[in-house]
Amino acid sequence: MTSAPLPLSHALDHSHAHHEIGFLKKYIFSADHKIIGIQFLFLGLAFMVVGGLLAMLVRWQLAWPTPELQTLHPVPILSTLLWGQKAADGTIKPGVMPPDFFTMAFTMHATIMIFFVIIVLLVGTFGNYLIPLQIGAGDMAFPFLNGLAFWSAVPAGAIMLAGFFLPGGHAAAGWTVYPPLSGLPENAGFVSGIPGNLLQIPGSTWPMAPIYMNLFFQFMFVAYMCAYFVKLGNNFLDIAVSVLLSAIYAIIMVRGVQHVAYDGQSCWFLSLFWLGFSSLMGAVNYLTTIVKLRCAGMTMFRMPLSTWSLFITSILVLLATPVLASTLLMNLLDHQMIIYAGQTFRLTSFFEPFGHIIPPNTIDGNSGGGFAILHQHLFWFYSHPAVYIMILPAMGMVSDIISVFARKPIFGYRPMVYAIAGIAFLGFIVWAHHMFQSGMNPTLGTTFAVSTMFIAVPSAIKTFNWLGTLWGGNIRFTVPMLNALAFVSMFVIGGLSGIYMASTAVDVQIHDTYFIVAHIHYVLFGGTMFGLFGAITFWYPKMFGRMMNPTLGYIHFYLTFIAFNCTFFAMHILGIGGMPRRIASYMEYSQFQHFQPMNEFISISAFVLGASQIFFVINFIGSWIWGKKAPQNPWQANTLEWCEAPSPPPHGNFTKPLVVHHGPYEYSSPLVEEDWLPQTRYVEGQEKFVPVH
Amino acid sequence: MTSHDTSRMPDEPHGVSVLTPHHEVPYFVIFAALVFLTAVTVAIAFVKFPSELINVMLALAVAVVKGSLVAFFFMHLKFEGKLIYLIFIVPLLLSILMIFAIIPDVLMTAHDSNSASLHLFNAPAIPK
Amino acid sequence: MSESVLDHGYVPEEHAPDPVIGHGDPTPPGKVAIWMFLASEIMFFIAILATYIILRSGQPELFKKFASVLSKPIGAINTLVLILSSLTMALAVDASQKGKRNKTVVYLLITFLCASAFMVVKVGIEYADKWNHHTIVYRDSSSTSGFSVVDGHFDAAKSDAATIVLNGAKMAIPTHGQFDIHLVGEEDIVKKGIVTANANGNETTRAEGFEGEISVARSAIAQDINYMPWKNMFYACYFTLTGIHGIHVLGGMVALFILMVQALRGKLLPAHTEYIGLYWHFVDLVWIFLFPLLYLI
Amino acid sequence: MNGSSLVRTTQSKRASRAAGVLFIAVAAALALCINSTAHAADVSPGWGSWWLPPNHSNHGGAIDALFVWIFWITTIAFILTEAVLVVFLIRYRHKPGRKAHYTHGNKRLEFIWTIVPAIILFGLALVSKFVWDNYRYNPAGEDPNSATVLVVGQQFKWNVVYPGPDKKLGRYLMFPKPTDLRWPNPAGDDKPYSFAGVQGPAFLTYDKAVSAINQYVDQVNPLGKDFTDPDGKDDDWQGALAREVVLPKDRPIEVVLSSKDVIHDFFLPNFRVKLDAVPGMRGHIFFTANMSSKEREALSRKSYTMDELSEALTHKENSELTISISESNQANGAELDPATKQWLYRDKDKKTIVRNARTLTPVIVDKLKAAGVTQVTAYLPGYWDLVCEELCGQGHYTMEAKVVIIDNDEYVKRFETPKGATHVAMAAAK
Ligand code: HEA
Ligand code: HEA
Ligand code: CUA
Ligand SMILES: [Cu+2]
Repeated sequence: MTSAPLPLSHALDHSHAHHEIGFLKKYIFSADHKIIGIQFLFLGLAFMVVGGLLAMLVRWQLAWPTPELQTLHPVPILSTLLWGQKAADGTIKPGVMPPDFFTMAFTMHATIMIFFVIIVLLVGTFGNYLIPLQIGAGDMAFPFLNGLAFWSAVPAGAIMLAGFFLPGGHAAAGWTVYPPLSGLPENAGFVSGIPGNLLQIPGSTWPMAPIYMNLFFQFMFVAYMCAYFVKLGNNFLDIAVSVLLSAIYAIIMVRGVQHVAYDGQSCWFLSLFWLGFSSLMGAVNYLTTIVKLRCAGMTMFRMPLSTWSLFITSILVLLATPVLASTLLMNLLDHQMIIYAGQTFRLTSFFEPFGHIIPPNTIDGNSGGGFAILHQHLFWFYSHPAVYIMILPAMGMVSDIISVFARKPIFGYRPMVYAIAGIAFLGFIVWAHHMFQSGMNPTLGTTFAVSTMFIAVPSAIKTFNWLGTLWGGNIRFTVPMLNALAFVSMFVIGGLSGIYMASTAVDVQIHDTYFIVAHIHYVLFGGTMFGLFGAITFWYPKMFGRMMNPTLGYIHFYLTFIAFNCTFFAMHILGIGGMPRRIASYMEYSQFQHFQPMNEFISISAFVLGASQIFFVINFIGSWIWGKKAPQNPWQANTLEWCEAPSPPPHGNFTKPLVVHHGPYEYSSPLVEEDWLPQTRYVEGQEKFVPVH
Repeated sequence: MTSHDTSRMPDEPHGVSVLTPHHEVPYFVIFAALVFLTAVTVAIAFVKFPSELINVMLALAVAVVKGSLVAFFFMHLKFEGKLIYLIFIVPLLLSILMIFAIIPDVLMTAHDSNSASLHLFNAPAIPK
Repeated sequence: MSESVLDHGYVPEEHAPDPVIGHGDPTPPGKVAIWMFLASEIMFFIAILATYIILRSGQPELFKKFASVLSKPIGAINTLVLILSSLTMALAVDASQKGKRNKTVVYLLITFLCASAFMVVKVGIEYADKWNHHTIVYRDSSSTSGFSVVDGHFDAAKSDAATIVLNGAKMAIPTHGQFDIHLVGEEDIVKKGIVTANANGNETTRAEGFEGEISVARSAIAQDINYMPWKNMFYACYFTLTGIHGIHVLGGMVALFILMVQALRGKLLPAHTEYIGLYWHFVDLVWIFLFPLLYLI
Repeated sequence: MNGSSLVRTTQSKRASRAAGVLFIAVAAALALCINSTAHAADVSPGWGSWWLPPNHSNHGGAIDALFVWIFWITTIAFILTEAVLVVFLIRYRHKPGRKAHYTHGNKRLEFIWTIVPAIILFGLALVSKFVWDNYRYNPAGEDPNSATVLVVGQQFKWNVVYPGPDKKLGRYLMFPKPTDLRWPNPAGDDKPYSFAGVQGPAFLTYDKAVSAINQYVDQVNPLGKDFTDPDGKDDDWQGALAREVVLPKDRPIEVVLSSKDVIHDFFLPNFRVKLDAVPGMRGHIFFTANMSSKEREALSRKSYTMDELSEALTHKENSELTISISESNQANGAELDPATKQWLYRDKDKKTIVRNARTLTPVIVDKLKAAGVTQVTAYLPGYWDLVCEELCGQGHYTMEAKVVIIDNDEYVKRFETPKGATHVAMAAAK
């Protein structure tokens, strides 16, 4: 594709364009898995602030749910900014949070936390960063595709954020988007847009800010492709063509999106399609890389557990995400209203039955005939495997961290691998445990209860193997280790509360109460988030070439750990008492009013929890600038990324071809004097000790 | 492996590309079989069997045969290793599982939904 | 020593090939990737197909009635077209692997043309036919109940701003029982309103029925609905399934086009052709299942 | 060993104390939890503390028992794992010069900790199945004597229909379509019925028909009743919108559940009953209540001194504390209003302070005190909450209803006696 260079472009090439493009391709449109991993890391952390602040709003409302209470404790900033009432003297009186805002807040809190924080951080960041490094590959199997995965996750985020600006507000049907609620066209009005701007489609409700944001990120999507296909940087013409192409694509795309996503709920659906594509590309890439690009001697059973768990997670992503895509597609179709021959009605009604009524008393004009809980089946067919997508990589990384800092081989490496596989397999056949009370066939309930109970068995194997790893160890309490230990202890609490719900009969009482909310956060925050904090602090030196500040790390850890337990443990009690989740005010029910003080306590703890994250942010950014230079292997770990790659690893990762001689966890081996033995180091007589993998 | 050459086709994996072995397949015979089976399945659709289930089963059976022909010969599945089989069998099993798990639910609720109003000109038998 | 299918056993270091691709498994990465992609495509289609199967098993009569409205011959022709395209695709892969440029181009071209033909038939004939197929309920003084329902095809030439002309059947709306415009099909009207066979097999004509050209004053229309996704559950499924399949065909056409252009420029891409081929056969395979499920049963 | 110095700086003395701090932290966290919420533990009578709300249904006992079983199993598992963790952390903390024990695992241990949880969980699953079946496939379902009610969820209220003396429900949730020639006539016959100026929505253009249907549903037939169904003729549905759910005590109850718009969830925390109300489906749940509202009132009925009363009213859960005034309070200044035959308290100016069965407020209490009343009997009203547990829109949190359990005789009299017959019975009683 080399065109005859024009003199001008030739000149450009040598003056500044070359360097400029070099930077672009190196840090922005990079196809290097490490840069992409770090890009995902920033994306996830940025969204975590958004999701966390939404959680703070949720907690604020729940602490002081009635207008009287909330006037005493008005929400900072928003109470005047959004809900303030102008008094006669011109001052603005703070208002209270409307219930629909609350509904939106927890819906978006969960959506952002799950799809844009946890999945992005676990699978996007660590999947990308660790896999090639840990298997001794130079990069992913398809580096270009890998970058594409990132550049389609970003527009997904942009569309998701756009929903906040739409007149009807963002999606407010819970993160589980159960139809018919999610299909209600209540905020799907055909409001005419702001005229006088080329980009604004007449009839679209989008204000300009999200349009610009979306335009920019859609532009980047094609610009990325151009950077590789049109060979951005070779000459002026190519740059011009690329820019033009990207701009045209961006305008067409944003206009299309504006048409389909006229309200928050449709933005929600559309954004998740995009993200689904991104996950899929990622998963295909990870799997192929692991199957195909392991270095010499790196057998499957010599891979670190992080890589193993990411491998199996990718299988889950590969097979579960498309199901979410199709159910969201049908949901989106149901959600569209259409005008035909002067008659307004719903486009399809996959999930709305005959004689369905749009509240309060409107018939929806479509035929009906759908099946409301079908969506639940399909949604949970994805989302239950998804909750394991959200914990397995953390489990893998925690295994690595624990083994490193206990200076001991992981206890029962193979059972650990089989347990991951077992969880993944069972994860596919338990989905209906979210639907015990949904009106589905009660016999089906029993079937799913049995499979759900059994998923605790591989989880137990993992838990006990972690304990086994600690047994007889030489434990170093570093920041990553503390976070990993918190993972183990908190996951046990979260997992055990799962057993209550797994029992169909007990679930009758606690389904959709705060008990579930407690469970969610013990596994997702107590489990995954601590795992992530551990992983980030563990691999930070490798990623950025700097050590993190341990003091700040300890402060962050202790504060988070205490505040976390104060926040979420009490929720079990509320749940057993019957307090419903997703409820703007429990004060409506006389029998839940006495929960107010406990809720207040929970909220204050939650604010402490939120504020503790500031230490993490300071540490993260500060260490990047001021941190001590990290050596290649600060933790004296065995795996390839520590032993063979400098910190940070160069493009192409390793400087020489690698040969692996044994498993990743040979700590305190009697064969060598030190308590660690890199995977690449061959020791005479190792066959006698190292299990034959 | 360590050097990174950006001039490569971007979607090409790192490392040497392995040439695919080439297979002799009687493509035209397979094609003829597919055409024949299409004719058969259309013909069957016009036949009235005592039970409709027979129609459905036959149509699906023919589709499975046709699908296998395409997969095994056109898609060269016949010549692939275990890995490829593993990759496509898992989703097939999962999909069967999915359908079988949801069907009892529908059967339970079918008599509950107002689908009975299909009997257009009779009073509908809507459950209470 | 090999414990799992994925496990290839120990590679002694001195024999370690460099760079190691797949540890003994000869499948190239691209093929592994494309098959994984297809695996996820299976899950994508199966979820919607499952919806179809499940909704169908809940209301079999409705689905059967409206499936019979689809034209079996056209569906069969489309099936053959896709099968032909699959054949030429396989041949194109073969030719490309053997390095035969001209053959590759020709086969790719035929494949591309077949795909275009498929889309033309699908959209231009079938979808257009459904778009023009209306069911209308309107006030009709000639009807015993004062209202008639007509089901037929829109005649654009004869219709104008004041009247709609349809070629089809009409009947009076019964005053008793449930009537639902979404659930009524041509078959019902013909059976109930036009002609029915008595026990002896003789045909008896009903007075209120009419078959032929019907013109309806637009002002008299109570509801007008065409055979699009909003007609009923069957058509919602039909359009969603065939629509998604159609999008896959279009995507395949783009890829075929690029391959063709590259081959024309003398750049044969045997591996890429094979992967696109796999995708293309998969699209064909999906249709092989959609055809009986939507048209035949 | 290039990195060892770094390891040392990141986990020095301070770090070796970490384990201790960690567990002090847990203890502190839990202690804080307990402290702050201690007073929430002492809630209204019969509520227990930090535990399941009291159960008043026959099948609920088994659920509670299973809950307790799981509670102990998980608590023991929890304590064991966390204790082992703590012990290991302390015991095997880093000591310079020590090398960790080198092992890759132990097959026998691995086997034990796979099989033991598996057995426990299998047992749980089995018990769970029996308890579940006893609830969902309750034999009460076949009991011809069971009291059936139809509960229809709607944003944001619960509608209750009683089947009347024939104990058979009519057909509901059938709404007019724009092509219907006739409006369903609420009189139940075939006579023409005019609404919005027409005989049926088909006479209107589509959009007008839709809005006419909306009005019709709103004003005439909110539950989409099929007026022609003979079973439904005697249904008590007119007052169905957002009313109390009244159910009999000690008699099998069948709740038929459905919804008009979105998914709701019918949850009776005190009866261990929960099921989604799904549009297009009919859910069936069976249970037997074993406490009536009267009995619940009696449980909470207490005599208060005025100071106790003021104190009690500061608790949120007592916000509905209701006064009971009767003859026995006469000594205390209660009077009988000759006009209404109601017991009440009056102040010095003969103005009424409070009548029997009214909710108490601090203002009333102050007035009573001023009037010289020293002892008052009060109780909490004996209804239970019906909670909507499924997110159903912005007003989800307001979607409550009251559940009242009455004795079966009374229930039969109120809901299962033909209307005429009640009059006859009442006349006879006079
Ligand atoms: C990372 C995420 C994650 C993980 C890992 C889990 C793990 C488990 N979950 Fe959880 N779950 C969620 C995230 C997760 N869940 C979310 C987000 C929801 C709510 C969705 C919504 O509605 O919004 C939910 C909801 C949910 C429900 C539905 C509740 C309801 O709505 O009514 C159920 C019911 O069965 C359930 C069960 C389980 C079980 C049995 C496990 C098991 O895997 C746990 C196994 C682990 C252990 C048991 C601990 C370790 C073992 C031992 C120490 C051995 C000894 C133990 C015994 C002998 C018992 N979960
Ligand atoms: C990974 C998933 C995840 C995470 C991490 C969290 C984190 C938190 N969640 Fe979330 N939550 C869910 C997933 C998650 N949640 C899900 C799936 C639901 C169900 C939703 C549904 O029903 O649909 C839910 C629902 C949910 C509810 C129930 C709402 C309801 O049903 O009524 C509540 C209420 O307390 C809550 C609270 C919190 C809090 C206080 C945090 C805190 O841990 C957050 C702390 C983090 C931060 C605050 C971010 C960091 C901030 C900064 C660095 C900036 C500085 C901040 C301040 C100055 C305050 N969550
Ligand atoms: Cu109804 Cu929540
Ligand atoms: Cu689950």
